[in-house]
Amino acid sequence: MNWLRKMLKPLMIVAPYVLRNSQTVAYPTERLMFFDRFRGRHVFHLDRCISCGICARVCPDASIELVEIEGKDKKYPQIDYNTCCFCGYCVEHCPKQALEFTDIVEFATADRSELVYSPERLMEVPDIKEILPMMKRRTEAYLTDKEMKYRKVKDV
Amino acid sequence: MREPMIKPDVMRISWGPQHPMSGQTRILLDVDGERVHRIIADLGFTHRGIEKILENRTFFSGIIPVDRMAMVDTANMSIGYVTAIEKAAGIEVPERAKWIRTLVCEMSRINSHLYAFGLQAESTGYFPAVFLWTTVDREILLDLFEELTGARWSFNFFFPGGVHQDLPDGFREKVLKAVKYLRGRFKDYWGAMVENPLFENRCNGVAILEPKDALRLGATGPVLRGSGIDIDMRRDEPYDAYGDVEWEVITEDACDVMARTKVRFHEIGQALNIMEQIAQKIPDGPVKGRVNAFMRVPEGECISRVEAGRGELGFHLFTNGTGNPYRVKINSPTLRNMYVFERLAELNEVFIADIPVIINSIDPWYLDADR
Amino acid sequence: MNSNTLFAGTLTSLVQANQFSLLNIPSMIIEFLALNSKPLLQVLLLPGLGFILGFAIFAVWFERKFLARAMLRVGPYYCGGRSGVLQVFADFLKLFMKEIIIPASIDWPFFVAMPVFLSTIPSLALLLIPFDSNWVLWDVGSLSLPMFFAIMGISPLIPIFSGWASNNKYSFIGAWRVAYMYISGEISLVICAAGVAIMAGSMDLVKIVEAQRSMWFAVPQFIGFILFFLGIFIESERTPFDIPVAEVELVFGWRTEYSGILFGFTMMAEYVLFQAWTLMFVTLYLGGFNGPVIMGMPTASHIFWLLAKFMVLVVFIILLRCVFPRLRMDQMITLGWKYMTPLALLNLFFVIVMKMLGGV
Amino acid sequence: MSKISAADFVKAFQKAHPKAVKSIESTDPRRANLVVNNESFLDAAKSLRDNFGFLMPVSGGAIDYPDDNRIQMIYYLMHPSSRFMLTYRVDLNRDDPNMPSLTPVWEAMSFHEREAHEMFGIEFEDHPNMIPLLLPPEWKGGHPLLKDFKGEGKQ
Repeated sequence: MNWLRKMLKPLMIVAPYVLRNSQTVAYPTERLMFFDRFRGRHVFHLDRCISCGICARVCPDASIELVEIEGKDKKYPQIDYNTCCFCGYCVEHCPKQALEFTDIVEFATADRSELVYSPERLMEVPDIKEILPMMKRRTEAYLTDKEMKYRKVKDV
Repeated sequence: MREPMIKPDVMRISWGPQHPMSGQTRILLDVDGERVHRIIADLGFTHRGIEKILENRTFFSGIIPVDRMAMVDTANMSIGYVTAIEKAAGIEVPERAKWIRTLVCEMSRINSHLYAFGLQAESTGYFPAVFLWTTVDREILLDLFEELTGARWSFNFFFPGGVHQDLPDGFREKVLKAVKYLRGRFKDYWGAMVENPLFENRCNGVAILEPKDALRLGATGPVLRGSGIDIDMRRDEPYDAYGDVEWEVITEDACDVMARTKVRFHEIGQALNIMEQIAQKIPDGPVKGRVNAFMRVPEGECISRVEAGRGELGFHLFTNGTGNPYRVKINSPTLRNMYVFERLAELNEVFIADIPVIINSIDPWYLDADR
Repeated sequence: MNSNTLFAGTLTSLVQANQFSLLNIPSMIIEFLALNSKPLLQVLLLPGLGFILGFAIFAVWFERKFLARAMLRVGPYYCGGRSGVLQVFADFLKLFMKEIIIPASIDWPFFVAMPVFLSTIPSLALLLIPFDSNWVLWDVGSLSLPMFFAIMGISPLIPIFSGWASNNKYSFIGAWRVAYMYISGEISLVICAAGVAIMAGSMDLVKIVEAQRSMWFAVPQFIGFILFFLGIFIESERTPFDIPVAEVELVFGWRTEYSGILFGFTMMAEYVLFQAWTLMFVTLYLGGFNGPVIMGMPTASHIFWLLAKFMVLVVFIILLRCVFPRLRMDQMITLGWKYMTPLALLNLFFVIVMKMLGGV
Repeated sequence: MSKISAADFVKAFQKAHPKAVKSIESTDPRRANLVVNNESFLDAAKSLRDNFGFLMPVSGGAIDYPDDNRIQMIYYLMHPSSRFMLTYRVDLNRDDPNMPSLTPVWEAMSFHEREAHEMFGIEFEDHPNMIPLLLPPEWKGGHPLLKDFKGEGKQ
């Protein structure tokens, strides 16, 4: 009988899971809120940049290159996302906070050359609704004593 | 790899690198029916030459490839390199930074052990449930990582001289909540998996590694502690705040696959204790000193040894006064354990069905073995 | 109706009488349908094509959705609304469209033929299952129980052949695992079924079911009940006995080389085997189609009861998939020869003693 | 196995093998460093295992000094009861690096010696299974961790 109880115990533990909530997010329709420190795509503030080049020097993958842009006589960073590893050194070492992180992670393309972001492209932050037209709401995870749950933060 | 000679009357199976359970390596098995006579590990499928890459990088940018040696156990990988640089350059780390590092390392260890635990369930054919449960529970830790460091996997969070950012507001409460939640979850793991009679059938008495063999073959980490030898770098060479928190080294005497699984299980419990203590009594203060990103380290050499999720990770750093290391020798835990795995078929009777169970009991991470 | 001819009708007699003309065809079809509505329903719907295909589709969907719950996920979600019903159809369609890769240096006629046999042979055995005393598609009278085991005895040969024909080391090991497993598992099942036949006093499945009207055989033959339940897992290669296709060990066992719709057939065969053995289990031990008559429709309620018992078992068996890990081959053989076969003989001995003492 | 501190070990080894030792020191209670002569390398290793209790091999690797024309092979050994680490080194000639294999002494050094063989070109005598570990079998690019390595196919 002890043996039978031992056989049944795992069944008794697993069976109630069938009635639990699923702990997944239906991604294109819902999107999680990322935390403030999340390292997504960069945004570049042209007015703050002093063209010091620290970002290019500190970049471990040599993804940042200073290039000239039209109408300006100084050089500004261009980021190659083919090799960028989102280590955060450029943002941390920037003396004027000209480079910052956004929470955009959906910038996959079919062509590798499109992943080289010029300073002008880095300055624009597209609306999330443009990237994910099917997205309906943004959710956020929170922990109860028994399980992780998701609640709606806002509709998009 | 040139294949070694094969004996007559045995069949050689090439197991991987395209195989559901092989990972990024190839294993050659000489089998006779179900019985495995010889295991040959063929490593190097993910060899990236990290030791050479580090020679050509500054100390700061070298942390990033080191982070990627074991994605699931990032913090414990980078802490080894960072500690080595700090020793070589004589950099002092603020007290609060040490505690934060210990916290992140332990969270990373839980993450790694949970993954190993899930794979152990998967490898015995305990197909879906426990692996997905561990995935869900790892999500909680990954969320904490994201909130603290900004990235979920290869957070490049430590640097010589501290950590990049301080704990955000309310982080300690979240850690305590996660600890409480995970403790509750482990009752289910214990009942559904470790005490499952069929799981016991598959794991008890399989791949026994006697303590003297474990020492002789150079096992490390949970494999060594599963053979009853209490060697743990966190206690033997305390780094960061491990000397200040209370915890104990877990050993099991059964020496088999189940012992290693149980070691991981109890180590998660110890890691939760450490997390709780840190969240309760972390000291105040700065989290980083002023360190130049292009620092130069005086000539010399030093060895740092840390306990990663898979075992002892050693960095032997040679410097020559420039901004790059002269040579970095990485003593990776998986390479050592893979040798143990190669020899297990000679020490025990091993069947084909045991191979995935044994592989996952030593919890290899081939990127860490190949470097 | 003569039990030897399935369809009654005037077609043969018309042809013989030379009265066949094109104008007669519509009336002949109507007549054929009217006279043969029951056998047609049986062939197309209940034990036949519709039930087998429908169950395979339902079981795949249900397994994915139900196990997903146990794994804290949702399962198929987008195809066919939240329930994801259409996902199965989409997957089958995808398998149809995929290229069938036939590796060089294999025995391709065998390789291609085997998956087709694989699902037809168990479905043949399934036709023997009585859904009511007069709703049996293939009525072979008192031979039905041995016939079932005879047909099912062929089915393990197919994996062995296909594993051999694949010319792959993993398939080869998987094929011999099938051989070991069926031999060590099926003998105890035959002995258990013999116990049931002795207790019922007949080998006719209908009579076996009718003999359980007062009490299910699960009660007097509890050992046989448990053994046959284990047998379902062994024979249909489900976890914890999915040793021949053990995914983490032998990529996909004897099915490794199959691709496209041939792989689809092997997947379907798994569910047909599972279906046939579970129905047999219900018939032998859980009173078959017995049950209270609902709304004065005996046939319909009998079919309902059989299917209801079947579905409860299916849910339970699918749930067990995520509870227990897989056994090792040597443990499986130990279980088969050291425990199941002696216990089955013990069960048979009890049955004979009961029968001689006139207990049943 | 009896416990021995790193400083005591240094004295004891110096006493036992005065001729073999090129330099021996212990800067840290958890570390000891020992450089021996090429000739007495194997005997000293056996002595370390049998008499001093270094039962636990950790790793092995090499470092290239092109300026001094030498390659230093380093074995990392651990004393399992007293928990200190010994780096056991030998200097090899860079033009013709060869040395006796320590795999017969510490079995687990097999992988590390194979790695050193392909990365530095060190020839290990009496190694039972000297095949490449990490590099592909058709590798023709030289020895990657030498300082003058330029990349595969480059001279």
